[in-house]
Amino acid sequence: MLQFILRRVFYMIPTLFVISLVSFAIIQLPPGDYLTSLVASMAATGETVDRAALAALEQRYGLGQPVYVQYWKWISGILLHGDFGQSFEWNQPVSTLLWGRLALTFMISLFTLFFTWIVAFPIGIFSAVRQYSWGDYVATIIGYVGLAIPNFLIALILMYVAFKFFNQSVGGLFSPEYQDAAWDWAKLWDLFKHLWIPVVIIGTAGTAGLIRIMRANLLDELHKPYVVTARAKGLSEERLLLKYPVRVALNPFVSTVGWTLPALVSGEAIVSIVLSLPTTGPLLLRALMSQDMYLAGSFIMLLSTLTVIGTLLSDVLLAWLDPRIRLTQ
Amino acid sequence: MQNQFYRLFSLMLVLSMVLSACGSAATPAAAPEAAESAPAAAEPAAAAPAAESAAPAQEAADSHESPMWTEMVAAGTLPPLDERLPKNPRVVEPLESIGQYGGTMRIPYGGSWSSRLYSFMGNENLVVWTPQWDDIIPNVAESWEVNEDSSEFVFHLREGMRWSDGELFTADDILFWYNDIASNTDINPVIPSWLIIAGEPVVVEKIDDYTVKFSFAAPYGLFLQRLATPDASSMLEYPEHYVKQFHGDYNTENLDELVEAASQPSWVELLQSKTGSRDNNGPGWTNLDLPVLYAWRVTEPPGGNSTRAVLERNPYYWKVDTEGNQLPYVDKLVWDFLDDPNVMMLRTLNGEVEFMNYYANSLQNKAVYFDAMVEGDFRFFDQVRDTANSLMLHLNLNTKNEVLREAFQNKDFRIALSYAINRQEVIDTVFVGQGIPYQGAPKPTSEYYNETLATQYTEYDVDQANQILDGIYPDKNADGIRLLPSGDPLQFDMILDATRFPDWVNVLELVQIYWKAVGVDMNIGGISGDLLEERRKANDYDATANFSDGGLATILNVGPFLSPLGRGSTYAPAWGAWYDLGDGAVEPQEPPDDVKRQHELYDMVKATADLDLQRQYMDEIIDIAIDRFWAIGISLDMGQYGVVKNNLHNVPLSMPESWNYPDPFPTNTSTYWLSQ
Amino acid sequence: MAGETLLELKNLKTQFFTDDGVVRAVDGVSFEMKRGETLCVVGESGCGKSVTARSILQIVDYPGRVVEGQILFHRQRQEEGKSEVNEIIDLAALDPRSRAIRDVRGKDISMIFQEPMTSLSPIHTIGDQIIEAIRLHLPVSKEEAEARAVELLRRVGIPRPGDRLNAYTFQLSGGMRQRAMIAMSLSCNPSLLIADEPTTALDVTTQAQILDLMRELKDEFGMSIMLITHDLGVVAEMADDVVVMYLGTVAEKGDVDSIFHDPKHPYTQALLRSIPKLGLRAQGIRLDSIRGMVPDPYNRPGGCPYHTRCDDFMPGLCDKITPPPIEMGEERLVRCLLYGDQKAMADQTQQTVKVR
Amino acid sequence: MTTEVQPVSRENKQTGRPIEPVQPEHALQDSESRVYVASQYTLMWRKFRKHRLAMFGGIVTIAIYLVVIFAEFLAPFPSSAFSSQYTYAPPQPLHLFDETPDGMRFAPYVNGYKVEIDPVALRRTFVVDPEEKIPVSFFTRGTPYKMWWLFKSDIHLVGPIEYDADPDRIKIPVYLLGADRLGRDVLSRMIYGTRISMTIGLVGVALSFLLGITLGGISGYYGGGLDNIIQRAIEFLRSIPTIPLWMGLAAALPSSWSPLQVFFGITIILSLIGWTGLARVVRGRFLALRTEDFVMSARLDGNSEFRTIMVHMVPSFFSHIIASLTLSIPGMILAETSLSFLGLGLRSPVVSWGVLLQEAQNIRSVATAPWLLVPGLAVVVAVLALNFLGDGLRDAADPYGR
Repeated sequence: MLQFILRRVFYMIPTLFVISLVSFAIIQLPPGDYLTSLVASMAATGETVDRAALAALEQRYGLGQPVYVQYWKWISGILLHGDFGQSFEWNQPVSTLLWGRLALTFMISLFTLFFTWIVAFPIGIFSAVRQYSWGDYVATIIGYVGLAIPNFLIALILMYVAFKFFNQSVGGLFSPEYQDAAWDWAKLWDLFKHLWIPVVIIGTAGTAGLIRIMRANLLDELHKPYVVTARAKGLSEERLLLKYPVRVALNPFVSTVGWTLPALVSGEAIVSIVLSLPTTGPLLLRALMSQDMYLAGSFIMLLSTLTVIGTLLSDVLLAWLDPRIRLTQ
Repeated sequence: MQNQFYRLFSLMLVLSMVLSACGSAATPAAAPEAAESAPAAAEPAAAAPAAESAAPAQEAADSHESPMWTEMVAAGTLPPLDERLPKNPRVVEPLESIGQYGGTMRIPYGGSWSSRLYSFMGNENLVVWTPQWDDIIPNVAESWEVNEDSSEFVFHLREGMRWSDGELFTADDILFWYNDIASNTDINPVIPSWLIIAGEPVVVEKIDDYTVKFSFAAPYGLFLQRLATPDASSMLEYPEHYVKQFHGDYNTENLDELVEAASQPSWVELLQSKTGSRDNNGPGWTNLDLPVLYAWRVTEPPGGNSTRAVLERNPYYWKVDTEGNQLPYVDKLVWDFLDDPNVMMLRTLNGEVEFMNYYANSLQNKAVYFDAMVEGDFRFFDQVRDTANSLMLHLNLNTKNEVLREAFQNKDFRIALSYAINRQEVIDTVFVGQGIPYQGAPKPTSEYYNETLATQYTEYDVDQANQILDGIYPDKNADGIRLLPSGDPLQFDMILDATRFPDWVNVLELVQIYWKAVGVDMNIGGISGDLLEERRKANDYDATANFSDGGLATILNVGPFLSPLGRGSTYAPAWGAWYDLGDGAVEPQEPPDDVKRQHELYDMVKATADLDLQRQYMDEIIDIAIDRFWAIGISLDMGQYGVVKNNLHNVPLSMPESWNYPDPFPTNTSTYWLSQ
Repeated sequence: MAGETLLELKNLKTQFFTDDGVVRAVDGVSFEMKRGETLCVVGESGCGKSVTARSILQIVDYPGRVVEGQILFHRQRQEEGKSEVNEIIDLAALDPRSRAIRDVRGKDISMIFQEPMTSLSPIHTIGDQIIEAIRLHLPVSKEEAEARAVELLRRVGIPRPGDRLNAYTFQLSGGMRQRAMIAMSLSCNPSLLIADEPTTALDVTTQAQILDLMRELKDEFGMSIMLITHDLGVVAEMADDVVVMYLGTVAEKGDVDSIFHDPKHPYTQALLRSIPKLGLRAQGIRLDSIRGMVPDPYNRPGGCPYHTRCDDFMPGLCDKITPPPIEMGEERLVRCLLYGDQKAMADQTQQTVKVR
Repeated sequence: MTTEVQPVSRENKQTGRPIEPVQPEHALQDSESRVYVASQYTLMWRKFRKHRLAMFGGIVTIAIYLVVIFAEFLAPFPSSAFSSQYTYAPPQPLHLFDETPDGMRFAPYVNGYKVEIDPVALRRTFVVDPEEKIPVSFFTRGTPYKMWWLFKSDIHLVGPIEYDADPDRIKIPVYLLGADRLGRDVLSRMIYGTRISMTIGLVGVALSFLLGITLGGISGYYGGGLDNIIQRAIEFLRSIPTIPLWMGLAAALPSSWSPLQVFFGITIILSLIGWTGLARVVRGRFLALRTEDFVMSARLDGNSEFRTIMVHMVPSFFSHIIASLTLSIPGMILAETSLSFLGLGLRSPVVSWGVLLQEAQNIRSVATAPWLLVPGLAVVVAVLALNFLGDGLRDAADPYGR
């Protein structure tokens, strides 16, 4: 087991190296650099851009250097000092920005993950057990509708509904009156009132995939001889279902958790933009738009690394859950 | 306007001398009615409040400040009001009423944080615009003198005026900014161009603690105007006593430690991370320790991790209302960062926003606000934009494509394209019937309004367009597209920043139809702003749709429609670059003589302080522009709107909107107040 | 005790309701089992022998279900403080999900299956699964159950049973797995063990061991065994009585000797012909196989289901009349029109001669 | 996504049972084999038919692609035809019967509008004018078009009887689904948008298919080092967050490209990211098949590797691939709308669902012109239909399924 983990960690090193290269390459792909973007956005507000100011900015950001020098500066900073560089736009160390936003992103992602499971599990089990019944169809449609509606649209509509019919303050995570308040139940309730919209939106987009996996896995297991054995033992259907096929079907399911996280983060980005949530998504998008390269690059790097680690974790989890993998490795 | 300004200005000189003799505060207070009326009226209007404010300032100090401070003063943690105010505070006459202290203004922002905050409250320059944008009035400087040929400017600062940390603001702060920041090549490689005339940078001298002199190598007639624009704001953003500790020339004791502690590469970066705002995209706003001169100071900085910024009143703010009450009225500003205009809109509709003037105020949205006015308890105000047109179509006369260049440089070709546009239909379709057919020209309310320039070739006349084009490119291909002499169809891309201005695409989609009808094939190239900027710098485009600032402040912004100079003149970027390198990107080309003449004339406008001469030169520039017919306009821009809550007072019903007039600051945002 | 009736199947019909039609997998099967005997159910694939076995426990997979008939199970129950109580339960009448049938499953009647690999959960330990079976039906503590599981494993011949409790199926060999299966099935002293092709997936040596084990255990636990198989060799070795099934019906039944030595039904005869025997080749005799194929279950032939393949097919009769069960002496029964009258009897004798 | 990774289901496969119809008793039985007359595809069809949602999805999908093919005929107006008078006009209900002197007759019409401009609220107000009836007809003449860029025609499924030949303007208002902010017909634009959005899905999937099958095949067939490299590449590609990847690639498209080229560029981007899923499926199948006897015998027969793969291996899981492809089309459609939302995708004047949604993606539309969101409904229907179809195909294609 330990050897298995070590080997996987070893595999991560080249992957991460390539990821760092590609992260940096991606942010270099669009024409121009942060300065171009800054000038463009200044020009869009009618601002005159002085040559002096430009010269000062160019010197300040060191954008004139060749790409490989910039890359080296960045990657060596990360490796040697844990320094992800400075965000041009926010004038803050990238790491400050990253960690600050990650907490909330994780919170939303976790909630979403739970929500997805809560929805996808029963529907997946139900539609496998009652394959081709009307219940299966209804549950499947419900599970898939979330996937089918573009996230930004559903976010917008829900937001309008919250405003129009519930008179709820939209956007952000707190109503203005709770923004400054100390943590108490009312504030927590207020947070949940805001949180359910993104969680439901991002969550429903993911349920379809999980339902499909759960259903297919379970269908595979449901008619396996060991289920008949268990039934012949005298186990009740419910207990039997949960203890045997569902439990076995969970294993491939667990291996998808690692892949789910980046998908959540991506889905979260669009929804968070629409809902103005202080998560990583909008920050990343903004950094990409404004070509705030160290911020954007570090962000991509970090998210990719998390994905790689997530995959590793889910593999480890899978090994832990499934004796066949654990004991034959 | 210029005449008015000149007369008013001389009057102010006299006035300020009189008033400073009294030892009391007064400025020509800028009530909107007052400025509309004859200049003579300014004197009583200004004098009256000044006299009033002088008397109660001493005894009733308690009642003239926010209750927030009264307590602290009583507790001894804050000096009394008269010690905090300068001897001669700036007196601002509120638009409607004397306000009550207190309340929080919630203002949404999206995009660049500092730029919105800045235009709300940060433009505290030596001089400022009047609310109507028709004059320049004292601000940080209580008065000034200009020499005969407008090459020397002496500013008198307010004695006893303080930074927000209680330190005195003096001439040394300005000198520190000029000598140690603006002229320090480590920090700023080049001195800003608005400080350079005839190739020579300004010389700044300290006459005494409260007097500074700016001397130029040649006359600089537009200096005061420049001084009122955001360009000049950085001058007052470097409190010497605070910034010195980060400056290599001053701090020889513990600078290395500070640099080390902040893990910055050198003191330059350290200093830059603590100061600066718009001029160098600096983070001064986020530095809670940086003393400021603004009405509010940051107490909760914006940043990646916060979706809002909170500002609270500055105890040392140096302005009072006509009753001597220290401004601002509003305790707190809360700026919520809302990345999506829809959220901003919903919050506004819900009445959760006190003031909203951009980002979510498109014409299309107005109907929705209109329907929610009662429920949301808000009202509208008009924004009169500084634009000369709703959208300018710039055919690049300097394009690298030779065949197209020949076509575009042919004025008749441009005239034909202008005739081919059904402007009224565009107005009806895209602008809900608001506006009139218009070319790129000063607005009717501008003193430089010129009917010929504004309306020439605006008729919708397909026959005439075809007639002209038949004379130039008679042959057409099977699709009805005219053929160039090379045999290629007459085809070009019009690029624009489709991400920021999706509405422009609508106009172009119609124009595309009109032009196709006369055999000209225009493709719409909707690209990102960054790419547009890259291609603009490389002069790598055939045509573009662009802004046209200068419809009101024409004299500050002739590039977009009068003469190729500056970055707005994308119809002839290479000729523009010949005059002024701008950002130095586009390769300059020698322009024709009449363009050179325009450049010469504009230099003369800038140099002279003689308003009649300025007018005369400008008229000649306009005459050449009429003859040249640089670019094709669509319609007169009827402006935008803003939204304010009904309980927010002293917000004018109408205000200009421009980069040069950083709205709404000149309308005296410190006098806005909230009734409970 | 022996000789008493344990289980009676009366006209059992189990059908699968698919979209393509109804498959009559078990179509009127009747037979009975005695306490302590070993009954072998033989037949080709698809003849309904497995479904019959599963019908007894009501564990037929969806969309199949028992539609008709009775499964009378004579249960002896040792109730507390009282003497043995005999009761007769009609298993066919019980709801497949009911508590009542679940009490029978694994306790009174238990079952083992063909593939020991897949018939045990791959991700639960052997011990877990056996203990679960024990605790499901017996009021014992976890420790007691564990002790019993170890005892059972030892009894079925698994070395180091204590350790094996924590083993997973994939860590055991095929024979060991089947032993574990058997241990599990014995956990509650069932009166009937249904073994559905228990040795098919095993190699010959292991097969023999498992069969030996079953025989031993049968006597030791005093239970009956219903052995489902297509292997006539196994039948010969194990059976007391034999039921031959064809396409959901009982073609013939009788004690093992009479079936082997005096098969009546042409199908039984054909089956017996297809057994490879040592030395057959040397005698220049080719191994027979049954002509044709099992008909499409959706289109069962009318009349005698076997007539499409039968060498003794009587046109106009066999394809018209469904043969009734014909008593051929004590405990002996055949469903074939050949035995409806004298003529048929005569022909049958000829047939037998031909085989020999 | 990963249903193919089921180590447990291998036992079933190793029994090498032929495909059989539903007959559960076999699931546990013997290894004797029987041959059924029904071909694989007949069996698949039988199974597929049982999945009613999939049948429904299939029908809807076919209908959608018919719209793609006959867009010009189905759309009452050209997609770019605008009207200066009818901006944001609400939908006009189609009345099929009209009161005539002879009683109720089949005479379809829509009511006209009285239009006024509200200069303060900056909008037009539309009041239905019950007097004004605009006669509408089916299979009527309208704006001329060139079907499939080949045949000239001017017959439209539905449209006003009177029409104006000007292809750029809508003179007679028949807005069955309302008008957008330039007075363009939402119905027509949605129909033309179907063409672009659904084609993007197909083209993108075709590319993913090529990449996925080649790389997945190589990975699964050869295994070893190559497999390891490709698997690392897939893992790597999947670990890069989608949005930055989109943004970087979309921004890197040459600026001089025409909208059509951008369209293909974006499709390529989508498929560059989308192939990994398919590659994993293909690899899994190859791994499973590699050891099968029939592949071994094909190789022993002296078939070239290419032939072995193409003739013997690919057909055996072709239906499975079709199902996977069907399932990946909706992803492409959704990705296209997301790209448009981010301002990176197709742009007006190209008409796609994403472009239409982007234009409708504001409170203004939701509050006062909800009919602009109808293209969103089209996306939902298409995505659901394709998902169900794909699910059904996959259920049917799995020879070991029930």
